[in-house]
Amino acid sequence: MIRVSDETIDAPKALAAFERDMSDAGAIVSFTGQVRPQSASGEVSTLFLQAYSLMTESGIESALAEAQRRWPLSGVHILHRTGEMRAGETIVFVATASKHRRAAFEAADFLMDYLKTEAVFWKKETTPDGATWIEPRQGDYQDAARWQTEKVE
Amino acid sequence: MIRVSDETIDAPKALAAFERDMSDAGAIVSFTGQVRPQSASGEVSTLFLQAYSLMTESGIESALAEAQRRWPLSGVHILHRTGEMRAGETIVFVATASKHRRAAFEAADFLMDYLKTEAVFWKKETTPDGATWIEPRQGDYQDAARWQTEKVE
Amino acid sequence: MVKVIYFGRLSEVTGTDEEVLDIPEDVSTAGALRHWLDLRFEANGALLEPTVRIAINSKIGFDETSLNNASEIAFMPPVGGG
Amino acid sequence: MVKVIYFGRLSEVTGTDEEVLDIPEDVSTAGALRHWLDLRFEANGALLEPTVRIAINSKIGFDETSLNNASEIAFMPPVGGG
Repeated sequence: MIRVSDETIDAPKALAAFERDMSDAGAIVSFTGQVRPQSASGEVSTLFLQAYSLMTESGIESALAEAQRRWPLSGVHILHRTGEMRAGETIVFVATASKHRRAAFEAADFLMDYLKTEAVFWKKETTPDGATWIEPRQGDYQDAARWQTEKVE
Repeated sequence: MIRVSDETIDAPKALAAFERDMSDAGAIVSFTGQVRPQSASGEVSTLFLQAYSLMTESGIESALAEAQRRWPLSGVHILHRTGEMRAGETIVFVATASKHRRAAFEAADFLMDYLKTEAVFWKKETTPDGATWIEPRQGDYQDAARWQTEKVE
Repeated sequence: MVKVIYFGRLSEVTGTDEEVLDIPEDVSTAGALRHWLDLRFEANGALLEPTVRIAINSKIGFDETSLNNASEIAFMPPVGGG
Repeated sequence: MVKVIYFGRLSEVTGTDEEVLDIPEDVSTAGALRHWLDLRFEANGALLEPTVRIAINSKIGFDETSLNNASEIAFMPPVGGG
């Protein structure tokens, strides 16, 4: 399940629902990404995320299909926030379930790399210095590039 | 925080408490391991886990210290069940928090490898064929061995 | 009439998130539209940067892509994930 | 008097999870205790297997480790995680 919306994300509640559905899987990994109170440019009062709905969702769907091709997954749950958020609020929640814990870990890691580097989002950070659109960081691209060179079991 | 006990584990509730404490971290990874309804020897009616309290806990503490040495972690939460469990019940819950999502993923993965291969537990599975003590599997040792050879960033 | 959307920092260059435009007939490709709008907004090349991609009806286009049947055109600066 | 614990499948060999024992004076090392108990339970070597470790007061010992001051001794088959 993929949801991209400006609704608040309740990660523990999402995990509870996912675990109920996936009670046969054995291994469940979740990732919660929250707005950090500090960024390179100081204290963050708000983060604004903009999506281009159809393109953002179809991009995530492709990444999900790729994850399902690479790993034996029982299920995946992806929630992504858009709009304005404050420090501590959840931006993204990804949960993966598999019979194999290695598959659950690697698929969650892979999906997060996609969501943090290639997904169709634009990001504006407001600090005491004002509002700035954040451009992609080099480190993020390196994370995503891992999946092209690494041998995947 | 480490807890080894025969109390039921409510993973989403544990995640909620952990996320409240770690609201500055940015990246939170959780792993939930549940009793699988099927094993190599058939349908599992119960799984029984035995710990040797002091040794089990000090072993987990050492693994946690090692994880904290290797990765910049804001916090770690480990819950491990003992006693008798049924299919679908949670055996283990591990959550890690860090400013860096790579650190959170790798530390959770590392701790799970320890808990699933080296931790001081003995495991008895009851299937229609009767009760069997489960000996360590080769694949589990291979997972744990990754951390000796792999370059850790 | 075509809806044109400016994502991310481009909305600050153009002063608008989106607008509905009557595009002149001789502006018939995505590349021509870039130039026409860059002049119109006095954007000093911000809409011409090669890292700024254009989507036509939610599909990535190129400078030579025709605007025939375009109902929604988006100018997309580099995406950086969420 | 010493508490002796048999973990995992060893409890099926010995028929008990734990017991309190009066260990003879000449059984003064962990290795001697292995042999004495293996005979006592007619365990056919199950307590002698090198993969079965002995913990004395919650610390791993070796065959030559003395049982002086031992208040709790555990026989531990290979651990396999949870």
